[in-house]
Amino acid sequence: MYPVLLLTILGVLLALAIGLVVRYFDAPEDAQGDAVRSLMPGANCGGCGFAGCNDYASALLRGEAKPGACHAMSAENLEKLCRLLGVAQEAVGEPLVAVVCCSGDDNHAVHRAFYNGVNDCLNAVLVAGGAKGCSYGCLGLGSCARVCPFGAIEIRPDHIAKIHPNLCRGCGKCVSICPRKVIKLVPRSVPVMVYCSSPNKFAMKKQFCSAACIGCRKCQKASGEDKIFINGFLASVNTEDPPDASIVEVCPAKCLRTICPPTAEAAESVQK
Amino acid sequence: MGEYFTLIIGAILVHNFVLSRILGICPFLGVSKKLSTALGMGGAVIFVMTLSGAATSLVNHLLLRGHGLEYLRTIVFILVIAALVQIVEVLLQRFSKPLYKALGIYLPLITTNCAVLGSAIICANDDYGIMKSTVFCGASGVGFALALLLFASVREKLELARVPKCLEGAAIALLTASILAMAFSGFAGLG
Amino acid sequence: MSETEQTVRLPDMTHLVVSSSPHIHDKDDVRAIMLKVICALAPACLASIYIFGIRALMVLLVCAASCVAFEALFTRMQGRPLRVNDCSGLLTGILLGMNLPVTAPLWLCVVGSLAAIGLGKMAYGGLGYNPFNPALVGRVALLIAFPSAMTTWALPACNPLKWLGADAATGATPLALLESSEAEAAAMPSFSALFWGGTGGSLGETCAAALLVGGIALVFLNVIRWQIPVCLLGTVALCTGIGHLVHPEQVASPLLHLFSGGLFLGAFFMATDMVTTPLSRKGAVVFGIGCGLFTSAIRMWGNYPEGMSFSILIMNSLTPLIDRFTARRPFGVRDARKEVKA
Amino acid sequence: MFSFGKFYGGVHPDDGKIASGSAIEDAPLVERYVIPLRQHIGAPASPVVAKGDKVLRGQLLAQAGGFVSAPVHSPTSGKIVDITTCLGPMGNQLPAVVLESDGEDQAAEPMPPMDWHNASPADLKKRVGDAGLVGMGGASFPTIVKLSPPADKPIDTLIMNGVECEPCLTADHRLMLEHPDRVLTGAEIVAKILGVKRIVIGIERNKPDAIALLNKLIKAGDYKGIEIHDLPMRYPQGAEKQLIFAITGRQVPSGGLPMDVGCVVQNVGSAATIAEAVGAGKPFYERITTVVGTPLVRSGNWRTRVGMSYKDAITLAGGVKEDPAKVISGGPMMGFSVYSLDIPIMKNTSGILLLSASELSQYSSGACIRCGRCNDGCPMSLTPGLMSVQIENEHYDMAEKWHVMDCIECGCCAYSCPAHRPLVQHMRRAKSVIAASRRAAENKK
Repeated sequence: MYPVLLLTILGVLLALAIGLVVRYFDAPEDAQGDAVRSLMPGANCGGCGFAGCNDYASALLRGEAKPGACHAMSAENLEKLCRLLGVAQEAVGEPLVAVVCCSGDDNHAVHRAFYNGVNDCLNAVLVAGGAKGCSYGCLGLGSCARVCPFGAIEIRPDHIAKIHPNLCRGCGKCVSICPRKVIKLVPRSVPVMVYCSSPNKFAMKKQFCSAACIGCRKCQKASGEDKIFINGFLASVNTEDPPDASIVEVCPAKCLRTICPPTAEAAESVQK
Repeated sequence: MGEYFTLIIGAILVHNFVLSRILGICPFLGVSKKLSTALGMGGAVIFVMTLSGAATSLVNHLLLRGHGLEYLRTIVFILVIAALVQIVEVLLQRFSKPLYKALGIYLPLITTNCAVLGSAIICANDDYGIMKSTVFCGASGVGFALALLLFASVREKLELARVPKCLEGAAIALLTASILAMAFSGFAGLG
Repeated sequence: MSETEQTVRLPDMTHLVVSSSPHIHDKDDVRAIMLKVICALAPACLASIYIFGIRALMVLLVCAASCVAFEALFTRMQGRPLRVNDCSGLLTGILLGMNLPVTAPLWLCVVGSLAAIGLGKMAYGGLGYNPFNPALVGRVALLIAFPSAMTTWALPACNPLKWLGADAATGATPLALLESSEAEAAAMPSFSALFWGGTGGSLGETCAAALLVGGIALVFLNVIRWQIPVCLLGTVALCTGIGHLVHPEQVASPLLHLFSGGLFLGAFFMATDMVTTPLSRKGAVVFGIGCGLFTSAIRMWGNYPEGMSFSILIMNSLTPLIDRFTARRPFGVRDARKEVKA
Repeated sequence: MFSFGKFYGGVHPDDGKIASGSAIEDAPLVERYVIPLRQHIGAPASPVVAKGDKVLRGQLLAQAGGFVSAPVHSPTSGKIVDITTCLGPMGNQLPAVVLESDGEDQAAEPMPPMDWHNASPADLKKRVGDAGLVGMGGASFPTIVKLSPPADKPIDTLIMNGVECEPCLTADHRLMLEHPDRVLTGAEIVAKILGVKRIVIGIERNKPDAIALLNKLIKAGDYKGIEIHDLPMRYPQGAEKQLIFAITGRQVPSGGLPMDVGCVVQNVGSAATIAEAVGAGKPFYERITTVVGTPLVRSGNWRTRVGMSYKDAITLAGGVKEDPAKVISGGPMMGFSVYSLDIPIMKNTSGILLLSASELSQYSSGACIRCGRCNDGCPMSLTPGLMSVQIENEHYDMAEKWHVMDCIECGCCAYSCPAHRPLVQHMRRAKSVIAASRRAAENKK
């Protein structure tokens, strides 16, 4: 009997002590903040313009940011977030995808010199501006792949970055790190892109890369003035009013290509 | 004086709780990624251990021993320590938000930290007085903090190492801890 | 004009290398540094082979070969480029061999190499990333796992003291003799025996003279920093000296401590391993003093007769902290300490 | 610690000054000059000529595009065939004027010669600006900016940099030997502009002939108050901050400029050009360039016009005996390796260096073995090895705390690194990333 009594009394006493401390010293809880934070994707990609998910969540709570700035958040979580914050769900911009606008892999592009140094694009551009012939081409040393929070970028063995559209969430981290500025963010609805970023003259381009856009205007003639722009020797797709995917066949340089490989869904719709 | 000196050296170096007695490994591995959190955790452990050492030996001497209830020791000690940690947690949350955040889930872990309970039981087993128990537990806490500090500084360096994929994370941490434990075994006989 | 132009040969620009400055380089590389250390160890190796006979060579060879083999194996397993030719694995093997008794079974050498290279080095990603001295990891692992094999000392087969015309030597190491309760002054080897290597012990423990020659050579070759050995030896001498003055019957004279038990091997070749010791010279001083303190403490009060390897490992673990608190003040910066700590 | 000629760190590379015995030769005219409009730090110069214009030697091609900028003059007479861009030594595209020489080398009306003893400092300064002077040591900072210290930063010492610690280069050495009068006069003009009494010329001891010659001239009594300091041979003795410390014992504060400690440093080449600009009214369109390297048939020093391509310069040197493995604009420690010979010689091109395959050193991605040699070599007392590991792991904040921004990219660390790590490249990357993030932070404000 005595041991039971002792344990009970001890338990009650300690519980009382805890209760008292909590009563007098407890810190206010932050339920909404925790809930908002739990909805964040946690990739800390910085695509929202804030320093990581936590920072964005704090900005949301302070009312300084709007839901929808985060591209990596799933639609379901976004809806929850809007409900939580008590704001009407705004029309969120169309999902984006990043595209490496360069076709200059080792089979097509010329290297001007052997680069000896740190294997990273950011380092390579510091040495004579990078050893790849075309100064607008992808260096293929993988700064973007290392920075991608979603593992969507593959560095091909022939030294060019390839973004897998189904993994990319359009956070834009690769866009800001790329020293050659060859990665562009485009709406997912755009079916084709010009895989070349060099505004150089025809002769100079051909000297360095056999897959460069030569500004032949065939695509523009085939699709119309407003769907494809030609700027000097470089064609670019009008992302607001893009041409459809069949246009790729007219490009003689094969640098106008589709972004997404035909997905299962698209294949199904074709079958129907 | 000499007795206490031996006790303290013994608890810190020779029978270091983490590296020699292998107690309290969870927080040791969990909170040792950064030096700053390791320092905070070390401080918290020293505090909790000293406090619980005093409290449990008090309970041991006043409540249990006189009444032939030594067999209740483990459960009573757990009760006392759990309550103590709860109180510390609440106080920390109130008075030191950054430390509370840094410790995160590890503070409740101290509750079930075998190092805390272990030190209390060692004191009871070896029949230490209240003063001696408090000193012993405090020194054990210091030993824990020291191991944590050393380990954290090594792990900060490991962050930059190219550890093979299969050993990343806890594996390499345990390997490092084992080497550290081997090094500490050299102190055998010192205290 | 056109004639001269034809004779002028312009460089072929298609095979140029571009790299960051500087474009010239000091001749020393990692391999050269490791080879220098190995060469500095050579006198001690030769001395131990002379003292202990051909089996010492066997131990050294097995350790060296298995360390190199394990390094190659683990590098392969990790799918990284093979860098065995930087000779760091070879050096680890020789150092490990120097830390073993001549009677060590050969399988023990292989196990020690596995611990040294596998646990101490390759688990962290290889040379440059290991926080602990690999050879010492191997030695301490063996010491704990196989204490009897590691502390069975053979009598020197060939005693250099013979041709020095001195007394014969003893089997057990002088420090082990000290630890044993019946340590008598009569059983203790003479100072010259310690210095020239007439005592029992592991391969690198006996001939202090050869180690000293190698160590000093390393200092002059600018391979190691003099701060570490000097501070280490100084601290040990000081601590054991004070101990000897206070308790002459318990603590042996500092000279005996200095020239026995691999203190020289540790001070010149193990505690100076670049990878695992502090970067700055100030840090090296702290490191040396710390090693000295721990070594003296273990020797004077601990169970183990020898504290060198333990203390170096402990100081290895302190190295990141020492680096942090001995950061240098950059040129033109008023108080760097505060900023770096912050 | 404060004795003369000592600075922390430094290395002793082979000096390789094989061209130090070759006298300066005038480079013959070539057919085509490509004159970059940004040969300096700051805003590009804006062209005042148009395609098709005929220009004369020394005629203004482009005027300064701001305060931190410098005008550009025509190197010879001829016709402007294009205004376009050209490749610079750092691999960047620079705006440029292409000039086709008519072979007559007709001089334009020079600026009126001035007697510097009587001219006012303001006029002298204006002349220095008009002549398009930029620092000839490498950084190519417009000289006029250096000569306009703010009023709250009094200058008491003018240091002339004749150290030329960069291995292989001999342009300044030859200049001091062949035109010591211009160097000394230029120094006095600069001192007059700045109102400075103390002039010190720092020369490394591997040029005893130049030291003796200048000392003789000073002793002869024409140039009063100029001191010569012979400095021990150690790279980077000629780096601005190290030179100031070696001569005056003052430490330029972190992130500061020499004027913060009352010093102005000028290259001896700049001094000679200033002397000509003032005394003869000749604008800055030619300089002395060392073309050197074992693959060359004949290394030497040439007085080259700005805009001459590297190809022409190598032709001057008789072409190559073997194919080089590296072509470097500048010296081996701080120069930029280039991949094209179409790059023009600019106002700051002190040398063109060719390295053969056997002299080539390769960088590797091996781990830092923490030997501490980079620490010992760093003249700024940084810890390049630790920083490079942090930078590899993109911990730029740590690198910043360790003062990576104070790195002068002298190359001592990478030179002495036994693991052949590309330390300077790591530092440059960290500096560019940190500078970009600082700019971004400022823009946010």
